[in-house]
Amino acid sequence: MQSIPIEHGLILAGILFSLGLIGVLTRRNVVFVLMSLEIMLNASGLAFIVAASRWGHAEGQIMFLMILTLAAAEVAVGLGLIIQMYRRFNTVDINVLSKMKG
Amino acid sequence: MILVILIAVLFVGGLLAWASERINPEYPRIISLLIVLLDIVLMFSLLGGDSSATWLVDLQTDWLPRFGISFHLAADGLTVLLLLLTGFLGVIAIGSAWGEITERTGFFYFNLLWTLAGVLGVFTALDLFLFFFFWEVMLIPMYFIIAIWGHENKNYAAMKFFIFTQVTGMLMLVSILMLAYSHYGQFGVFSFDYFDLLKVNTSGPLEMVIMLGFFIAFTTKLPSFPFHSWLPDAHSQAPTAGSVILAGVLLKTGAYGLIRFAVPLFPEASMQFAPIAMTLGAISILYCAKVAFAQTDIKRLIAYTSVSHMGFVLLGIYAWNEEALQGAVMTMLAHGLSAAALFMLAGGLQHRIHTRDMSNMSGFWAKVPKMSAVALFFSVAALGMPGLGNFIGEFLVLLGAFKANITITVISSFGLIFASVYSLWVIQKVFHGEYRNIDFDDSHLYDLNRRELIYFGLMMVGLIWMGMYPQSFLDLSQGALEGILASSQIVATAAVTK
Amino acid sequence: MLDLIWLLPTFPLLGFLSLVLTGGSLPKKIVAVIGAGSIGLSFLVAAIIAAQFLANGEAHFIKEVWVWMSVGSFSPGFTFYLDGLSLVMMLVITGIGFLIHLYSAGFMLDDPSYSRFFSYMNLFVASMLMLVLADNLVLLYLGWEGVGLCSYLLIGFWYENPANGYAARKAFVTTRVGDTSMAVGLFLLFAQLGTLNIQDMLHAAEAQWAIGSGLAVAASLLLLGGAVGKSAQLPLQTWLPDAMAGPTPISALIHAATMVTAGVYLIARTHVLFELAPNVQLLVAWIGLVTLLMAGFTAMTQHDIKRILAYSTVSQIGYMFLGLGVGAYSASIFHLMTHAFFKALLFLAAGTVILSLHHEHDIFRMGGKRKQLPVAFASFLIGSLALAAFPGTSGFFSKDEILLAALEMEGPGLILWIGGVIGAFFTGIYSFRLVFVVFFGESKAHHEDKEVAGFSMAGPLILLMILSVFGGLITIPVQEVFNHGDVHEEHHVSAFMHGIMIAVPLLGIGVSYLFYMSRALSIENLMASSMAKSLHKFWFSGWGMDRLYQILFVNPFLFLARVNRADLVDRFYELLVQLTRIAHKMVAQTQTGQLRWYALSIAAGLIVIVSLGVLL
Amino acid sequence: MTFADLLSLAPLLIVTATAVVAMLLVGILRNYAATAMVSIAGLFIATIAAAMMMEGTNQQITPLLIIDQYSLFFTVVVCAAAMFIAIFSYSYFLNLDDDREEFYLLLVVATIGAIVMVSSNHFVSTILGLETLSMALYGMVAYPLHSKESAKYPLEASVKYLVLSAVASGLILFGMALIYAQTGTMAFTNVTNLVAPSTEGLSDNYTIIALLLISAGMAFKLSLAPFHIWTPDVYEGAPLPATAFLATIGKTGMFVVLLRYVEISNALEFSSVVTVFSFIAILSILAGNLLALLQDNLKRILAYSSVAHMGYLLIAIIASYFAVGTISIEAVTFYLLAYVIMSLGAFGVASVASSSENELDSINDYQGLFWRNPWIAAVFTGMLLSLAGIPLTVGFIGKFYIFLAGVESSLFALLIVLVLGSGIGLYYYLRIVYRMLLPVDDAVSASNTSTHIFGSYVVLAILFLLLIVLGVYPAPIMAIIETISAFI
Repeated sequence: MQSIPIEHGLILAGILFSLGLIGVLTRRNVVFVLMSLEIMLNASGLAFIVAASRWGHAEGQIMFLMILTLAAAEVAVGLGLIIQMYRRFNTVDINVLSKMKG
Repeated sequence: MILVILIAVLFVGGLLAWASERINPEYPRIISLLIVLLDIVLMFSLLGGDSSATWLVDLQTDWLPRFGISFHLAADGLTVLLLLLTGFLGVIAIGSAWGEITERTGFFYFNLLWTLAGVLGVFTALDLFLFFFFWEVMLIPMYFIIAIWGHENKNYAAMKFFIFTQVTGMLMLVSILMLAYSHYGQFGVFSFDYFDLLKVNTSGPLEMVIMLGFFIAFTTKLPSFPFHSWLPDAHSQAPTAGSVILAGVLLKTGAYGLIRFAVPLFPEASMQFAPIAMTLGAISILYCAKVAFAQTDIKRLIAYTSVSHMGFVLLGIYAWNEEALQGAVMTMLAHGLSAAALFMLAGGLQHRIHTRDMSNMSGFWAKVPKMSAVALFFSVAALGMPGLGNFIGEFLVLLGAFKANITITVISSFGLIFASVYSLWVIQKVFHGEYRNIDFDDSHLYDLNRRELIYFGLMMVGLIWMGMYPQSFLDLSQGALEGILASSQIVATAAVTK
Repeated sequence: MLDLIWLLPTFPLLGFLSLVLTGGSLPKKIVAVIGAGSIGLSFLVAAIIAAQFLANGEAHFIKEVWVWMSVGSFSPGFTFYLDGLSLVMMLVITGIGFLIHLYSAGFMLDDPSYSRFFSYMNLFVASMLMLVLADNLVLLYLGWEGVGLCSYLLIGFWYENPANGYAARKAFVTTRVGDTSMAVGLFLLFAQLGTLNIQDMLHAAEAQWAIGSGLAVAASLLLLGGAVGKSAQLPLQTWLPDAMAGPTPISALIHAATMVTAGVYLIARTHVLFELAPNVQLLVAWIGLVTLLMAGFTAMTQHDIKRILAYSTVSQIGYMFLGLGVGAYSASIFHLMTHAFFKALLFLAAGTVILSLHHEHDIFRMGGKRKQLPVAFASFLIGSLALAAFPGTSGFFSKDEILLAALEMEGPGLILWIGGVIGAFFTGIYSFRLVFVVFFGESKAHHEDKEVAGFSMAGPLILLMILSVFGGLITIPVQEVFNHGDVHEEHHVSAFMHGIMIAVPLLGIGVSYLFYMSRALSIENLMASSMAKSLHKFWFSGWGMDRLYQILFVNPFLFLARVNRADLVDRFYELLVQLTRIAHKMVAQTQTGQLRWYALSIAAGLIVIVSLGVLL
Repeated sequence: MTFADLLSLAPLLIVTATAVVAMLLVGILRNYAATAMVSIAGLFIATIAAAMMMEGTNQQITPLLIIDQYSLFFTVVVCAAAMFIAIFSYSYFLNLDDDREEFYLLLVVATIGAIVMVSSNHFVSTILGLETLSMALYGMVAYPLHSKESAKYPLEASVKYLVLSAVASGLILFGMALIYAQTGTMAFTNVTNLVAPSTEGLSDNYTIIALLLISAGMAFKLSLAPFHIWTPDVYEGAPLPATAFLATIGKTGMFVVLLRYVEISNALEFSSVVTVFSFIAILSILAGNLLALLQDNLKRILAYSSVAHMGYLLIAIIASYFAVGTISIEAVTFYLLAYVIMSLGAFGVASVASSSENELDSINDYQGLFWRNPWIAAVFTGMLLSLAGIPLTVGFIGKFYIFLAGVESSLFALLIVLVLGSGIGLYYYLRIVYRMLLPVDDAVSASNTSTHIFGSYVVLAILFLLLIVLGVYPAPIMAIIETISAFI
């Protein structure tokens, strides 16, 4: 069987990453912003796996697992903050958080 | 060792003065006066050394071995002159602050003494890093003096003073490092020591660039056109003592730097640059004399005249022959006294009638004859009357500069005319004419008291001494200057032939 | 005894110091004693020294008191140089000076700041002596500036009136212009000849410079600049008439007898230089001629008694310059001395008149005063005769010599002579115009005046009268100073020429008689034509020189000063500050506080740096 | 993993143990003082331990951690700083109407992350450390969330920080992945000349992009322009101790990683990377100083100034490529140390003056401080002048180092910018100083209701002492830094 050229994998990861980034930029709902972050992190995880497959290592996949936990932690903290935010402002629109400027 | 003591005494004394305020707000001024007097006494011990040797004292110990930076203090005749001037004006400054500074005296005298300490450091440091160190150290207390005890617009003035000197100082730091690094390139070791760096032979555009770093820093402090614009504000806002130190001593550090470092370290570049430098000097002389004439704020006026006089110093230094250099040194000393005295008079007036605006003043001779006579004396000194110190300086400068560059010298000598114009204008405006006090309350317009008379008397004696028998000063600086000249012998000849 | 020459300036200096340090606390009597006494003492010393010097007949005598400064090859000293020339000068200064001090003791009696006056006077005499006794140009320059300062102080003596202050500043600054050119001359001489000791310098110049060489011309021109400044010659003469704002004794001492002749002294002292530059020397002559004529015209139109005398001074110094120009140095010095006599006399007399008439200056408001002011009248009569070079008076001899010398000079000599003679004619007119208008005719003055002339005032006047008459018989010992190119010995001039020279002044006197005494001719007719009016106006304003300088120099300077009061350079730095503030405002806009905007900025930044990285 | 390895891991282990103990303690009895004591003591012991180990410890423990003198030096710095911050925060949170103990937990955990970072030479450990640090910091930033008075900003700050730094972590991770794809190892290695014939395709541009992604992420954490925008808001919103932690320890850890990675990977071989770094440096210096110029909020001023300072540091990093000696690395090291000292001092003064209820973060609050409380004011002035790089202070020596590094590598364009930036910088530092010199304004001085704790003063004194001593006689520390810099 012929293997997929590494570029394709990386490019896919890149596209995913950009999608995530765009999501962060465009979404006003904090929950979606968090999800977009997830996508970005996983995209880089994917990139690790692709790279690992190139070298036939396990390290890349271990790294992916680590990224998963990491992302989970991020989201945990994030959600906690979102709850506080909802309590205070009764909305999850990110634009309410713009008191500090200048 | 004596040099370290000289500086340490002031640092410690400053702390003492500050601490003593808690006991009694009268103490700081007494303490600091004693401290400075003690310092002067110590200075005289320097004169004891054999004058044959160029360097009277020379002390060197490691400081930051990583970069070959050493704690290197030394003094030659030139240094001693400037040290004595500093000490003398220190006393004068304390005297002028005696009645004027009433609150936070402790901190004031602390700053005053630390400024003096920094200045002494600048005059004695022979390691460029150490020199730069002191160069900056003397600014901070000065900043405080202006910013705390200054007048209506002190924040602006203090800020301007600090930023000007600081930024140009950083340029100098870059130059110092470039020089040190080229020493590293040539000898394989770092050194910031004056004598080591003299050996470095940079040349070409690089040398010019490095030299400019020094030049800008020093001419900003001097100050010279076009870097002078911090001075009028600083002077007009500073308390009298501040102005005295500023005009009398701090400006001289710039000139000292040029004589000691800028030219000897970069002979060729300096010689290529000399015409421009002399032109700047000439411009300062004429331009600032003209601006001075236009001022109505008496302190601003005097400040601009200072710039004008410093122009002569710049001219003399870059003429770079013995007459001109001696003239520059004499001008430094004489201007130190005359400008300080004029600022004290202006400060005295402001203290008495709470205004510096000359358009309100007129005919004070009738009211305060002593003060007027003193003012007359010092403005006459400022316009270069023979028999007083300033004349010796300016005459020698022009005499030497004429050898170096005829055109510029002739143009500069018009400064003598302008000087007479503005000096006599002050006398006319403030002291002559009909006395009237429409715009101010003259209830406190009393004549000079005994203390003031003593200080002015001292300064008068100094100026007359310099004017009638300058030899006693010239002899001191001669050895040093000849040494410096010799160190750039090629250059000196080049200058003469130019 | 000669070694005591340093006492000469010392006495007045001590007088000055003692008066200043006591600060007007002394009673007037003592002040007068100190003030006049110090000068008297130095006159005594001067006389003794003079006698001894002439007795042991050396060419010159040098006394170094101390080395002033010594830098490299430049080492002027406080060194006094005595020879015939400085001898004459020092005697004139101390002698006349003493008389005038004496006079002032009475004249200033009711002035509040009596001691300030005398302190300045003493300082003046001290510096003047420095000037004439200096053996090097730097010391001379010290005296030179010193007298300038004193003249400033004394012109502005009554400081309450701003006009006086203005006149004083004008005098100082104008002369300072000349002084500066002189200073530059000093620099040039030192740079070229390596010394400023007058004698060495002159010898060096003779040795190194060819006649008419550029350097010689430059040097002598620069010195000439100093001379015209001090001696109020073209083009720097405008300050002297205004200088009359000072007390009258000042005008007598400084602005007639001594200081204003310093320029003559300087040129005579350095005449060798001028001989090395013949054109410059000729220029001196021409300056003298033009000045004396212009001043003569102006003097005829003035009606302030002191201004008339002032212009006549200018014109007389013009004669001296003429003499210097044609090489008659001793004649010029001779005229300098006689002029000192009679002009001091005239001024002091004028002082008496003014004082007696309660500070009345306008001669047309006086008249018929010969009864009331006999002493003044006598003085004026004699003084004017001498001034107009009436045969037999001192002025006659001196002026005669100058004119003869001019005549003998080949080339432009004749023209110079004619001009000088015309000048003499005017001299006759204006001097006697003054006498006739003030002392004859009916008294226009409002009050019956008593002449205030105590002994201290009358004494000097009488002495000066004698000197003015017989001063011509003195022979001054300046031969060996000017031993070359001097024309003191016998003149071979036709009696006809002599006749003219004698006749012309008398003619002038006659004319003024017809106009102002007998009224045979009347000014009114003369002034009828508008042409004459404008001409009169023009002359009256001193040929409009003041206006000219106002427009050429003063106004531009004031304008520049005014427009740039705020210092352009400072504005520039202000601009920088403003730019920084604007930049801050702009950058601060980026801090919107919007999270999504922040994220966007990150993305943008990322794109920027990645493209930077990849494309480069 | 031998016992020796464990021994050389001692500081890390001690801090971890501290965290555990503190956690248990909170579980057993809620006592603010006790928790504080425990964590401070733990951090203190860790500091001592690390300091004592510095002699001759140098070993790679697992592929992840390198414990050499360099990392130990910064372990000391980090632990000490953490300890000082802990002391400051005691008085700061004293009156917080909420559970106060957990803050120390977070603080200690964050410190663990920082220690891992300074001693990591492997992607995994870098990420581990970084995320540990960040996670804890989210909490610290948001800590006074429930307290009524100052409840608005912490939340906003925390959310902003979380979202944006997650993006940055994503960038770093993606970059690392690309590097991994190139090199086949996750340890820091040389990334130049990797275009082997066997691996078709992946050109240098991949590497460059990868490096730039990593740099961008790190630049964000270091708040270098143009990734600095979050900084002022987070600084302002967070409680002062958290801000101090973020500004000092957070930055230090990240910068050490950056230094190590740049040095090991020779990233600067790529001229384009040098260009980008120079671009970032210039932008940071100018933007930071300009933004701070007319700012009235103390925390924001410090935030912007930190942007500028990171720019200065970056100059030294760039220089390290051109220089022959280790001077540029020493410059980075010394400047980091100096920066920690002076910002700790500045924030310390602020937090001593403030409390969780009312933070004195407008410079107007400091009017007349010089006459109200001269000692604090003197310390503050010292810190500010040091930040401005005036002699007699450690900040000047730091600047000196940077200048020297720059001159050595003749990066004159950057130096000119540095001079300009410092010139602008003087203005806002002096503005604060001038405020303190003004006569006392009673209305302001009344509002200062903070509870002063002796400990805080001691810390301030220590910091001030360090500031002066290292500024006047830095020779010993210079020697140490010279030796440890050889390990990079």
